[in-house]
Amino acid sequence: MSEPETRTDGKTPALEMGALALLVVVFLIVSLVRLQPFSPTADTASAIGIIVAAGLTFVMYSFLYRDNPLFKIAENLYVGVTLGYGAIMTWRLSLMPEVYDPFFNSPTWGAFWNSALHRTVPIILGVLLVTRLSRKYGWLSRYSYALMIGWGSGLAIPLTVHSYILQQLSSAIAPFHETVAHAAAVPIFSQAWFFELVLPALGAVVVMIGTVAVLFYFFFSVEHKRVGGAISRLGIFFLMVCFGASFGYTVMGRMSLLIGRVQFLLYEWLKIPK
Amino acid sequence: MNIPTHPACGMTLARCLACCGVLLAGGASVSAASAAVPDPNSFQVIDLPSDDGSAVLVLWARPDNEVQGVRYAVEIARSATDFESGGFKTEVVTSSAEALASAKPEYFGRSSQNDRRYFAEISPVELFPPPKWPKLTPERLNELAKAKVITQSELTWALSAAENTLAEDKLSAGEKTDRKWLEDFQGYMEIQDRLNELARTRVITDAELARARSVPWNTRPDAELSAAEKAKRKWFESFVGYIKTEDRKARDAQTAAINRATYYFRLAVLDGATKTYVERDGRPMVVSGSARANLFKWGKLNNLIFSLIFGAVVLAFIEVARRRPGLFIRKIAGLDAVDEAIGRSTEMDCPVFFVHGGGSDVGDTATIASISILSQVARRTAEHDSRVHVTNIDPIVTAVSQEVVQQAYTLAGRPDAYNPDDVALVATDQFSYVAAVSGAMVREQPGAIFFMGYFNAESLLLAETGASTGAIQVAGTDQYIQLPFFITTCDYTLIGEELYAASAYLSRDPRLLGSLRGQDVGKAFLMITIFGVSVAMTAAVVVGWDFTWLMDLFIAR
Amino acid sequence: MVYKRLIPLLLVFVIGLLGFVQEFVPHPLSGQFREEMTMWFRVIGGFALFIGAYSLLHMHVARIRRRMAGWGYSVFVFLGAAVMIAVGLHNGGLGPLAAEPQDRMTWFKWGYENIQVPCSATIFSILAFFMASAAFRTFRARNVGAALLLGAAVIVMFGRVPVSEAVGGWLFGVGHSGVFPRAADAIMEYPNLAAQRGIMLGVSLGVISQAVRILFGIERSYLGGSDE
Amino acid sequence: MTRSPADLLRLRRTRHVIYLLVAAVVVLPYLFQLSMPFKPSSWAEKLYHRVDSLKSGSHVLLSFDYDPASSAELNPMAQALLRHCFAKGLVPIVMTHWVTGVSQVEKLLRDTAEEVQKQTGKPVESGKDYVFLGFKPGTSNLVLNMGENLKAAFDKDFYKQPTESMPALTGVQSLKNIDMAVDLAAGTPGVEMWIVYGSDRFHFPLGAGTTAVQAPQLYPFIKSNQLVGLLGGLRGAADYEQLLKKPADATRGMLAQSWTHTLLVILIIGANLRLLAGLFRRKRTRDA
Repeated sequence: MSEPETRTDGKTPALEMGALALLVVVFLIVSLVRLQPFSPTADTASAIGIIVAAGLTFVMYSFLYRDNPLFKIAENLYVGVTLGYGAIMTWRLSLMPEVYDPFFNSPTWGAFWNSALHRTVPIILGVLLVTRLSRKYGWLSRYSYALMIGWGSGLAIPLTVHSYILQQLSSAIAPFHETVAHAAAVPIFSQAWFFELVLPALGAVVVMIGTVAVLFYFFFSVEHKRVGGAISRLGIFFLMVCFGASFGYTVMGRMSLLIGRVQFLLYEWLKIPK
Repeated sequence: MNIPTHPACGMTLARCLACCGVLLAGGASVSAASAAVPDPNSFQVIDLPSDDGSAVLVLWARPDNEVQGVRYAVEIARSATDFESGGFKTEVVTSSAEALASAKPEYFGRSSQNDRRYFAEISPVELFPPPKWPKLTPERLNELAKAKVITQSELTWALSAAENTLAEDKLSAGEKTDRKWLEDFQGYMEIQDRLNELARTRVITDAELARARSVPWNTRPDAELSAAEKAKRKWFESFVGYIKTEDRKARDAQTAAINRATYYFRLAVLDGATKTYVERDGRPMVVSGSARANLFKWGKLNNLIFSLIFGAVVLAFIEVARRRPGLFIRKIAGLDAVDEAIGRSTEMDCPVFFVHGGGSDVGDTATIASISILSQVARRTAEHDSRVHVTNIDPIVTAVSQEVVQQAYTLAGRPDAYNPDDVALVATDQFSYVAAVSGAMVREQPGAIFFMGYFNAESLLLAETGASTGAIQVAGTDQYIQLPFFITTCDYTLIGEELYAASAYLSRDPRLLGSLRGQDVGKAFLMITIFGVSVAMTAAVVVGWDFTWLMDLFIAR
Repeated sequence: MVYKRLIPLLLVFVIGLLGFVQEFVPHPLSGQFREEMTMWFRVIGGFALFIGAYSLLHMHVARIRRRMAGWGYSVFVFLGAAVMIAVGLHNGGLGPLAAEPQDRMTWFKWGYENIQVPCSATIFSILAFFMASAAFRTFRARNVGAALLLGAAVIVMFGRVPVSEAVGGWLFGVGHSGVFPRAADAIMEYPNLAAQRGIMLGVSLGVISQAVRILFGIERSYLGGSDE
Repeated sequence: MTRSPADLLRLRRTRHVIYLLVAAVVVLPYLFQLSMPFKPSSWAEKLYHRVDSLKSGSHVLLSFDYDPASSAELNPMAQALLRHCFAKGLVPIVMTHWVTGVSQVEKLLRDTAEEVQKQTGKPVESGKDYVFLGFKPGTSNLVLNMGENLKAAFDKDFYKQPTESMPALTGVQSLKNIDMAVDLAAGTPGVEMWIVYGSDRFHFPLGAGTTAVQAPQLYPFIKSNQLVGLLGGLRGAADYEQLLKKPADATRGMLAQSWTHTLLVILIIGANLRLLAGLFRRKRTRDA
């Protein structure tokens, strides 16, 4: 699939230009043959949609081989389209329901005054936000940020303490005495003793040592020498394992994205039977 | 064979004797049960702590000689007299571990007393709900049909639906539509019936009243309606929406009022058939209480204390750093590479790229850190007389970056060299950002690339493309899922907190150095806690002490 | 100075304090207050669109005006945006004030589903290739750290897919077919958890201390570096 | 690490070879269908059983916080979850925090409902058997408001039907009344936001499904029981399909997965062998 459909950029020889043109033609022929967009029975709009989508897919992949005019076009078009889509969605989901309707679509005067009372200030602040664009009046936008960022920071403190510090702290502490309490009854040197006490306890120890070592690695006020150096090296090792692990774990997700595209091209563009 | 049982407590005589030692005389049932009745002085009603005023707690002591599986009846009334008139509700509590106060440490704390008293959580509004709008009765429907509000056929549907009390899933498709119709009509009538009241309370004007009245009930689909009718319907729908929200506000107020009111409580022991009240001077004892909206969530006390102390520590160290500049900060690998990277791209006469993360947002910690790193990078580029390209995805970050870069050039004494178009918003969405930045990187062949801030999936896409251009790459993010990709594709990577430290390291700004020192104190505290408390708790378990209070200090509620 | 700096900073402090406090107050009023603020930010947020659109288009206008290299391509940005906004406002004939019709296709939906979606998905999927090349290029056991990195990566990568069970069974006998998955889980559950907890705790301290700096007007970069 | 143009050229060539290998390995399994047995991960099982244990009529809030870019991974999960809910007669309350996700989530929901309708013959209607609240801006604040009053936060559903008297929402006044929630997320706003602002505050069991990338980040939350279960990436989806006994796209994808992973492992090992060989040769020359 990644075998680029187009092979050229501005400066490369006519040969590659030719290849590019050829591939485009091949692509179009295949599409027309497989999807029959203009046959009376077909749903032309969606058929053409699939062709466009497939074409863009190939063009985007072509970047893997080399930058080229088609990619440049697609890239800029794409940037434009996302901007347009974003604009319309902001209108539909934010500006229309929150700003336009409450004033111009209010069923009763009561409703109108209600929105006037509650929404005037934020709308003014919204307008102030836009002054950011002007060098002269840009400072007015500070009132809007001041509000948003102030609120955000104020809220962030207790919530971070709650879910990232206390929660993590208590679940970092729990495993030890819980395993011990849990396995209090099991006879020593039995299989259960090993699997229910020793192993979990070891795991807990590893986690604790790792957590502490990593925290120490992020200690900035002491030079990492001698003992400190050793601990922070241990911290780095834990970090490395962690990074390796999440890299490995991630591969799966990324591959499935590629699989998603392949499925699209095979099932919807080439219409091969499932 | 049948075992003789005690008439009152329904136990075998033997056990009855054993437990309450009553006389064999069957008539003495009162005294028999009274032995198992909670102590009147313990029967009390308190407001449920740390809540928004929606419930009260009824508490009573567990009798020492409690009968197995006995049940307690909590009777709630709106006034003491309602007990006589029978206008009271009853909540039954079966004696069990869940009913004991010890089951809810967040309400009662951890006291040894707690497994000796029961509690019941009572939410008044659930017992005395606000009145519902009356359902349309067949009589009413007939009237409406006479008044030509609805047609005869509609009447027949409505009646069939009104009489049909089957559950939703037992209905045929036809019956379903009838019921739906009735529900809609009900809604319509509620509004119609309430219009006067709404006008009276000035929620709507008389004009609007008239307008609303003029909208007839009709079930024809939009397609069949004239433009005027369509408009009317559309208006009426949004009108109904408005009225409903108003109603919701009203209902919330009502609920609050119901909860706020004072209620009267009696407690009885249900013992087989007999019901023995907790009595005071011969009559069933009545206590009263009411729910209050509280002002503090006591469960969050540890959170508050940590926030305040840590905040204070940070501020204190910032002050210290102000007084004594030049606090020590350990070397951060990669930051010394910044100059090298910029220098090299100057030699090769290539631009320097500074790429903000796709998740950047001016309120985000990583983004703010990256902005202050940018100011340092821009400063150095200006000094090296080279160009810096800053790519953004967030308009506000763009604006801030522009100011920062301009300032840096001015400080470097080359304000003329600053070109606002070098700091640009290249796209407004994650992957179009990737496309745009990758394209730019390949075309402009930068000598050095900095990826700083809040990155999502774009991290590897950008860094790998950057790597293919042969540029020196320095990255930094606090998004640890993305760190592996920077680690593998960049020459230097700032890991998590190092990103925050970096701005302090480069700028040597005492405020940043100070708060960094504060954070170190915080980390020290965390390390000691994790280690110390784990050991203490484990020891406690082994020795058999009760250290739950220690654990409670760290429970997030 | 007062209007440009002092008042905004005071505003930050006051609103921040309110945000902080309401988190600890169960009283219904604090809930209502939060709802009100949410609505405010929804309203304000909508206006950010204009800044975004302006700064993006501004750059491309400049490119075209200055005839910078590849300026011709910038035209397509305007094309894409213009068409998308046009069909969005047209909204299948219902106009900008109506809700999007659910029952039928509009050209706006068409553009989204056939241009934006495939582009995003494709670019995202390029990661698959990049991970392969990045892994091949940099997973070399040059030192202990690197060895750990690549060891963990290989085990987890392999342990996550069914084939590893087949291989495990073949290597260690049918009874032990779960070896690789279990090894992968172990790595994820212990060292990985430890390191993440470490990073998480460190970062959250950083977040809090920054929030504090912002509230007390010590951190101001978000107001824009220069003052006037 | 300065690189000479020659190095860069060689790197580019190697890259192209690797890209081709990856592409080949992904495409081939689709041309030759094979199958491969595997057993579901414990966390997928936890989530499945949690959902499975709900009584019919319970309300399950499904927040599908992802956009088409990650639909390859998350759509199969969403589909499996919805199928499960409909099969058990649970009432899914579906929403999304991602603007860009709205239309595809709507499509997915409609298609799944129709499909179930076809199979069971019972009608599956919006507002009765499921609710689609659609999108509203506000992320965390929106969740907080839903916790206060869900019907105030969403006074209308996606199809502009008032939620106030919606049969599907009877008994649901706020997040406190829902029986369970599952968040499928591709990033932020996503699971962590739901934990911090949702389940932690309003106390409902929260399950999660994420792209494989996000998953490791959530391990601490599972350990601290802030999550009842987790589906990680396509494998997670495949696990759920297995548990449901309804193999679909995810299961099919696992094959390609297996091969690509194996390829990567081989590549890495190969690279390291080359490294070793290099060291060995250098040592030789030094000895000589």
